[in-house]
Amino acid sequence: MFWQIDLAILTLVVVTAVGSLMVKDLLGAAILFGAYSFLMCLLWSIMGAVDVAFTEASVGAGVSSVFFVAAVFRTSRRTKD
Amino acid sequence: MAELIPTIIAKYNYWIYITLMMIGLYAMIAKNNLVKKIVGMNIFQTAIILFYVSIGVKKGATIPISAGGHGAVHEAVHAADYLNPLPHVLMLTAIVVGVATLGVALALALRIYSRYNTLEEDEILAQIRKK
Amino acid sequence: MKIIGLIITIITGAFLVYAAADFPAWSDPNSPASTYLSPYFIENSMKDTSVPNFVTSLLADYRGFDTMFETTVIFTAGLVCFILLRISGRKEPETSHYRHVLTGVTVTLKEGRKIPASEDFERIDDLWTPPDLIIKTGCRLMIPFIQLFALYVIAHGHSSPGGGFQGGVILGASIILLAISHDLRTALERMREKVVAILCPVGVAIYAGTGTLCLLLGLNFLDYSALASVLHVDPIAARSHGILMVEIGVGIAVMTTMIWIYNNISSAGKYNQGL
Amino acid sequence: MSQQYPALLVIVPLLSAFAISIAGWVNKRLCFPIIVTALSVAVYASVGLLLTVLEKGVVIYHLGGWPPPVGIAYYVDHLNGLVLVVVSLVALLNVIACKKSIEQEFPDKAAPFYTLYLLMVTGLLGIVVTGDAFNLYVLLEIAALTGYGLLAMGEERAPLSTLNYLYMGTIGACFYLLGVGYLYIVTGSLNMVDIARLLPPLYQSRAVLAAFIICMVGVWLKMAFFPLHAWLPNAYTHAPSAASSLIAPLVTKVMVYVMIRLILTIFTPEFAFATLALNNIVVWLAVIAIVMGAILALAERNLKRMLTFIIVAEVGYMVGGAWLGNRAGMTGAILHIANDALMTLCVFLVVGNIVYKVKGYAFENLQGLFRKMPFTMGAFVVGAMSIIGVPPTCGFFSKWYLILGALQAGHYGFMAALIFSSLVSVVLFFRIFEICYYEPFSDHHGHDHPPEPMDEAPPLMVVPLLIVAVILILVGLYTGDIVNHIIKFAIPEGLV
Repeated sequence: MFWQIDLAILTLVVVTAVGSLMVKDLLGAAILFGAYSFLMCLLWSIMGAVDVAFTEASVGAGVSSVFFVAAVFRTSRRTKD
Repeated sequence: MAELIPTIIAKYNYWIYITLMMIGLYAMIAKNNLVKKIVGMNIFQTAIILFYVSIGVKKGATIPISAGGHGAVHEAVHAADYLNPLPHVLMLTAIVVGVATLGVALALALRIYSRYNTLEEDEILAQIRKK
Repeated sequence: MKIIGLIITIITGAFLVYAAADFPAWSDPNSPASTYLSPYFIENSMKDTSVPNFVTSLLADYRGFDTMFETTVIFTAGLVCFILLRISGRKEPETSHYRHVLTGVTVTLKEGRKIPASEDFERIDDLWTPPDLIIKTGCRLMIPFIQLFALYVIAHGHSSPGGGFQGGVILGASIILLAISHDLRTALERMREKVVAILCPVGVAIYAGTGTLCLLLGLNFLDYSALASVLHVDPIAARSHGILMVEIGVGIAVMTTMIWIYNNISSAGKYNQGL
Repeated sequence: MSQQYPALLVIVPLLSAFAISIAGWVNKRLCFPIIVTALSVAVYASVGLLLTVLEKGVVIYHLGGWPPPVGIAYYVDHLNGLVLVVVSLVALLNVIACKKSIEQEFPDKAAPFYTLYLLMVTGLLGIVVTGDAFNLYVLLEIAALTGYGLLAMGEERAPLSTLNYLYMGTIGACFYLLGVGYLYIVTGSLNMVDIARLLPPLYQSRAVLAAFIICMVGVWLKMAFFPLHAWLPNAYTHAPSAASSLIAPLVTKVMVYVMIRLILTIFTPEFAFATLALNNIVVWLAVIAIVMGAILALAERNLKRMLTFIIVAEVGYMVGGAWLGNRAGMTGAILHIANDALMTLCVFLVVGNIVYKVKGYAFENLQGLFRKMPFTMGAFVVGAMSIIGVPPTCGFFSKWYLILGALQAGHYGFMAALIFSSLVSVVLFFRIFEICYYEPFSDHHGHDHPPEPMDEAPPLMVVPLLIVAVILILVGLYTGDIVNHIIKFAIPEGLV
């Protein structure tokens, strides 16, 4: 386990989290949220939690993102904040 | 000060989880868009999962799967060699609860959109007040 | 609201930072969490259940009761999405669009009229995108392998990462992929709503039913060693088989719920067209 | 069979929920018999369990055959034995009373509704019966998710208020989960009794303090304790009547139970009351909750919404009573869990009957109801008397213990708030009686316009309601027995 990789991913996680909340387009937010989940999954697999990482990869980064995109598609992409 | 820096570095996982949790909490309280709030809610939940997974980490240990596989029934297993599996199990549950909540929240958002034709909270409240 | 949110967030954050100072050091092998209970699971998992993946044995046996309710949570979510969104019946006739395959002419039919199924016409969504041969064929080729992998994940959860949840989600994702790459109607032909809605409780009921079977055989709820007399194996192998049974139940429930939620959300409950 | 009661209690409703869900696609007529049978079994099992506890003491059930702390265990003592009976009884009476209104409001979605209903009861029973801190979180989420589904099926505004509830409920549940994580990181265990055993040497640790406060805030969010109550009135007002008369009596009370369980079993009163000096602050918060709940209820012109603010005030009673830190206050709080569940059920069922017949619950819809629906209104009078705290009904006795506790603790503010809220309740309910007693004004003065004929709700709705009203009086009459045989043993010896 290299602490540099760990630290880089931790930073990226925070960046994508803030990004998905700041971006002024809900579709973009959904995609960035997918990226956030995927980075989380990487982080957990580095920490050795393989089952959790696997679940997060399939549930968080996979199906959750699809749900978000579907919901945004059925409503609107517009957002004020 | 010199003592403080090692503490900060030694627990940086905990600091990151607190940061993420604050981001999520802030978004849930302060954001105006309903879907943004849902994103915030998910970040909040994953932050707690990160906290739990951090509990399970153990120096010098490997992933919690017996190295010998099925054949190694009679080999002694040393607890110090493997990560703590309990937080992982708890967090599998938490992830699944998270996606379930997400599905319900999005369904509610869809219902709200079909009624008010917007996802902005202030616009919805304005429409309700106008009635 | 923003200022209130900021204040609440900062108070919470400061409080958590204050508390985190008393935690045991990160990745400390001597912390209470690593020394009190977890050695039991690591050292006895193979002896008690003959499952090398400690997470699986812990998930489905030692704390199997949590997992049963976790599956129930998933089922609940699917049901809530259904109950909130599904608009049943064909109350209002709607316009439908058909495309003549050879010429590309689009025909719009009003008031619920339909063209009888034929080779020449195919039904298309309101927001029509040109058919992309590469995506359609690529997904069609990939889906069987994805499903095969999902079954492997379920079956091999005993000795590698994976299990009912992950496999179930992947199985569900394969059908969702079909719905995205083709359209929702194609996916619904493969997996009808009624099938999904019945399989979902059946999946959870397999889990709870396995537990009840143990209860009926005279031991406590979810004590799989009771299955030894039915399966004609020793109690330890019976635990291993019991775990597999509940994993299959979990897989079915999770797969169908994912499809159910996707169908309802992507079509806003109308089931006529998806993404 | 009797040693399997704890499992049956949860498993029978759970399996029946799946059976109903399948039956909904095959034959819809099966749904109602299944749910009534399942809940009857739950009532039977919970009564049996309470009797066993009274006879032999604490019942411990090992799920999966693993002894705690390795596995999950059910842990039933006098406290949750009592709450279990209340929860299952309320659920059974409510589903019988609400059959007609469910069929009227959701003709084609009755089966999913019953499924969610039964899952919610499963979740609540599980929360009460479990002895594992993490298992409680999972069941909390089941109860919450089904609650969102049931509440959101109501009027036009229901989805929005439910989404707000969902945000708040998720924050609350996550805080609870975080608190459990803090406990896990310092003790390494998840079993409640085991944590209590491991905690005493760590009482000075900041992490334990944080765990306690975070768990408390999470639970308060879920039970709508005063500064965190904003989601409750809207969510409950716009809900369908069958859902609100299940959720309003049970969810907040079960959360109060969780709070008392956290104080009594996990953290022990020594830590919660002696080590921490938070008592006074929390009791004052409860005082504000009671006063604000009463005043806000006074401002409403709508029966159902008024009742939701009364719930906020009642939560203040129970939290304040539990945090007084003495035996009488705790007795009052536990007794009030049972009493308040029953009286809230009574008044919400009345609202359900009124909505069924009159199609509205604003004050102007209520005119002439005493003549139109005499039995319903008779039950309403009993329920209202109980909420006010008039002697033969049960509400009086729990208030009595709460006031006794306040006197012993020397907390006169809490006592004053209790009396103030009783007086406000008198105003609230007598105003409604007045509206209901008089006929609508006729436009033509001098002409006698014929009195409206009696138009009572169907017997299936009225009989359970009358049973609830009778139970309210019976519980009042037998309060002494309940306190001496059950609640006395639920409170640890250390608390005086």
